[in-house]
Amino acid sequence: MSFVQNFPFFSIILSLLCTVVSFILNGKWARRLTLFLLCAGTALQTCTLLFCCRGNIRYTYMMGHFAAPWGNELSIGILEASLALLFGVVMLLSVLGGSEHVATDVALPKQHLYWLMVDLTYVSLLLLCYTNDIFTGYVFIEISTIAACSLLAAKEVGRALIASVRYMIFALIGSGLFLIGVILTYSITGELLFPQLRTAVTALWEAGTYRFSMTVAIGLMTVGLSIKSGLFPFHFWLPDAHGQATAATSGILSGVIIKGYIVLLIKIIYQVVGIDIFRASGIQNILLIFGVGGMVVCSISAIGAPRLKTMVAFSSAAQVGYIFMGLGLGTHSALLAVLFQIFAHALTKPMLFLSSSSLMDASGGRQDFRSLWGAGHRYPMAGFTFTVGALSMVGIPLLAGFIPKLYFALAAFGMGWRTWVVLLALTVSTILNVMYFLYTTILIWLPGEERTHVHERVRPRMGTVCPAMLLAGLNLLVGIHSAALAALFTQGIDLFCQ
Amino acid sequence: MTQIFGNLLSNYEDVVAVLLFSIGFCVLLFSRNLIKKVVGLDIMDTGVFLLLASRGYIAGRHVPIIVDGITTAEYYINPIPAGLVLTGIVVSVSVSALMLSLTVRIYRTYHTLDVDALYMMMAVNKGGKP
Amino acid sequence: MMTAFRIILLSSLVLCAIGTAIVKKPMHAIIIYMAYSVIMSVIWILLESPDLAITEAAVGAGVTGILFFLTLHRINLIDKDAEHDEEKKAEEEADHEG
Amino acid sequence: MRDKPILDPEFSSIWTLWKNGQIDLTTPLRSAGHQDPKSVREVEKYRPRRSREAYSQYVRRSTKLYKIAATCLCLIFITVMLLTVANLPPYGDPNAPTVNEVSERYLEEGTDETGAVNTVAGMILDYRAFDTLGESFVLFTSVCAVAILMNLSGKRQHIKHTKELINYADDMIVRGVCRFLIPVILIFGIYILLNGHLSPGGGFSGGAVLGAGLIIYAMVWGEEQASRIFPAKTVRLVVFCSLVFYCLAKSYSFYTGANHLPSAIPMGIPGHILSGGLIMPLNVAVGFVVCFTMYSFYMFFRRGRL
Repeated sequence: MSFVQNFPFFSIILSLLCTVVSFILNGKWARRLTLFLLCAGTALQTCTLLFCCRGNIRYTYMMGHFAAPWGNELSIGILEASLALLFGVVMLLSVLGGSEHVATDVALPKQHLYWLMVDLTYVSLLLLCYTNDIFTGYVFIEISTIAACSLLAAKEVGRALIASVRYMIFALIGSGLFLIGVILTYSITGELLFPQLRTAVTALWEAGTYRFSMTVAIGLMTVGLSIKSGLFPFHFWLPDAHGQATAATSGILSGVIIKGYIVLLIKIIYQVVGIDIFRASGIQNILLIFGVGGMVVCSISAIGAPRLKTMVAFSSAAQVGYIFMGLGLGTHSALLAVLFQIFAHALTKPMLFLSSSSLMDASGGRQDFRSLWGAGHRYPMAGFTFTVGALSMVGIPLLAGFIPKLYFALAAFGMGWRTWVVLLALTVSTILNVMYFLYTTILIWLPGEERTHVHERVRPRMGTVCPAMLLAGLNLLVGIHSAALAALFTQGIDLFCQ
Repeated sequence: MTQIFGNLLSNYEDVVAVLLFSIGFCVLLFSRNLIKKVVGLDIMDTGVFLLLASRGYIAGRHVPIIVDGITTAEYYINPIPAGLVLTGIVVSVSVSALMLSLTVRIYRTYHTLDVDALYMMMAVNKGGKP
Repeated sequence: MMTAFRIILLSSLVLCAIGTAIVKKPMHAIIIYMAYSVIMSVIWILLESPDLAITEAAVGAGVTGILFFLTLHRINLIDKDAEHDEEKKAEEEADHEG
Repeated sequence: MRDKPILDPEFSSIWTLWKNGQIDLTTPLRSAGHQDPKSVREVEKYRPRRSREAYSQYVRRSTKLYKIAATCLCLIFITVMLLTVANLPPYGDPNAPTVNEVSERYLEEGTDETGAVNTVAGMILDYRAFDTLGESFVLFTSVCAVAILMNLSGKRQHIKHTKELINYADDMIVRGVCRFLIPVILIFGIYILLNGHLSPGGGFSGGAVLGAGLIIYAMVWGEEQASRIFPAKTVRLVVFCSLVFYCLAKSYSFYTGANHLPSAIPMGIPGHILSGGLIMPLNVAVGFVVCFTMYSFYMFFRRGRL
């Protein structure tokens, strides 16, 4: 066994230890520790990814002295490592960019707890990527829920508290449903680890026993995770939660946390249930319809949103719709598009939230559209990054947001009625995106300083601008070098879906 | 139909678990008071745990503590559900503590526990200032 | 005999759950919930899981109940504070705005 | 601007209600910038607060809609779940799918492999130890979250403590009973904590019992007295040390396990108090974490700091 294979485990234990150490540090040192942890995690994930790519392998890592059906396990492959790498990078950049806002929004004696929660979020995301055990998945879902809620509530203004209560209620319904799905699965198969579950589920499905319970169990797990990731009919909590938080939290919540649940759902669909049984159970079409509904309805809500961050948060709900549409198609090329969508959205949304906060700073701390008039002239760097993000979300070629749309369209061909639904939804959603994102972009670049009450230009704060710029650069990189990434993903998917 | 009812009767413990889960779910959805919502949440969780534990129970077998050197698996019940429920109980108490502290904070700011009133205040105050 | 006992316990469990759902006052709901937890811990014993029984009795009936009562206590304190304190209102306004 | 009346039929249609979430009221501000500066200033002066009455009517309507939807959801849910329960293996069946090679091995070889007589303890602290590590971190997370929310040493310190009218320590009955009860509770807690690998109990139950004992102490003799015995620093240090020990001990066993190295920890003779390898120290660490977590919950709820 190569030493590199230990790296995912090291990153998990390292983040757990950092969490505990942050508990007795002050805010400043806890922040440094978080940054160190995220950098180290990124480095370790990069090594793992390179190792997996070079050997073209996917391996399981025993957590303890007991092999698969008896002990816990991690499963590590190209997809898992690249997603974990992405989450680490995005968290690092949003934390860097949001530090200054954290310093003002979170009370000083509680800042170390804020950074501790960031560490815990990171470890739960790593686990959601790497877990090979469904109950471990549940435990870390709960950690990430509690951590996300306290990241949100750390702002301690009334609205953020109400938003976090709402978030908590929906998230707990979601985890309750997920847990009951896990229990049903366990009680008819007797297994908790993914590979054994897969064998048992396939055997049961072919034998035809307990088929109804199996369908309900799969459905409950899917619904639970969709509620937590803000799929359309259950998205009520999302705009408030993502819109009210401080900039770093918004970036983390919207960029990575909802993706963590989606990654777990992908693992469950492809590794526990198997895509054939998932298709046969009929849940797939429901996901497709809700995904498409989310793309359209949430975009319409975004048009009606009165404030900038709420609009960006509604756009997140719409983008989650894309991901679920891809899961609803259920082919390998659709999974490829879903991965691109996860990448594109994770790289774009924190950038949008960071630059929105900067634009708010340039408009006297207000975020209604009237105050934002011409904000780009007062804070050109933030205006630039916002524009890049908006263009990427709309789907302009050369930027990351264009690639998943292309792949979704390609994946939809030859699927009967689904082709038309997907193509129509893509068109409508793009038009709606153009309506709200380009409207805002034009608004912030319009001349006419006399229209607002703030006139002076803002001195750009490097701490916020540089990470946003880096995210824009990564965005461009993904947009231009999508072929290399596609090759990586295809290799990963082949290993993942064996 | 008769078969379904027969199964329900023989699985009475699971039926109770599902009923408890549903009652908790209803309290969570319909109750406007935040504290009662948390009570509903706890009931929902215990319903899930009861379902899990009753799945591990085997009639006529004993506590999975190896006594008198009897190591035949036929003598004991399944230990896995008990372990999972133990984890679940701890998760549930942490979550309710968090919800209750949120409740106190909200009451300190808004002087109400009524969820609808809270959402209304939030929405009325919308627009304008960030 | 054991089955009858079991069924009585389970039905009282359901009754307690319905009770928490229909009572108006949170205080009453909490008291019923604590009774519910005690019944639950007896059921764990019947299900041959004494570990769970101990945990449930200490956590469900003990600590969670105390936390609920403390929450109510805090809320009463806040009400009393609000009656006495005028300056708090100003802060609350600031809270609303911010 | 927001001159669109709230009761505009088109605006308050069900479609809009639904699309905006149950009571999210979002006003289209499409025409935001298209006003001349003068009128903007005027509007700024007379910012129209949304009328509360109209709004509460809107809320009432959406609440009704929400109730109907939620009732349907609950009914469907109950039906589906009952049907599912009818489709599960029979209750108490010795041939259920859950009774498979996994639980068999836990029962038959658990004592030899983990050294614990209590199979549940062996399972949660050795076979599936990672879940339990996560579980301790759930508790830790939530105590930190409660600290974020309830800690009053932060920026707003405005809650004034109304003087407590009842002093329980002056009450003879309460004092007498607690003098007797608290040591018994603590000793029982320590017993099930240390004996977790031999008899029912273990870190979580023992820690919860110990925590309950500490809470009773703090309740009767007052928080001041309790925090004199367990100052915030001590609590923090104990939780820190236990979690670090837990992480390091488990990562040692995970690392050796995954790399197929032999573990240097002796198993001892099953049934003896010093047996079970790491299980007893881990139980103690978990017990400390749980105990002080419960105690900190109490303290944070009671007086806003440790």
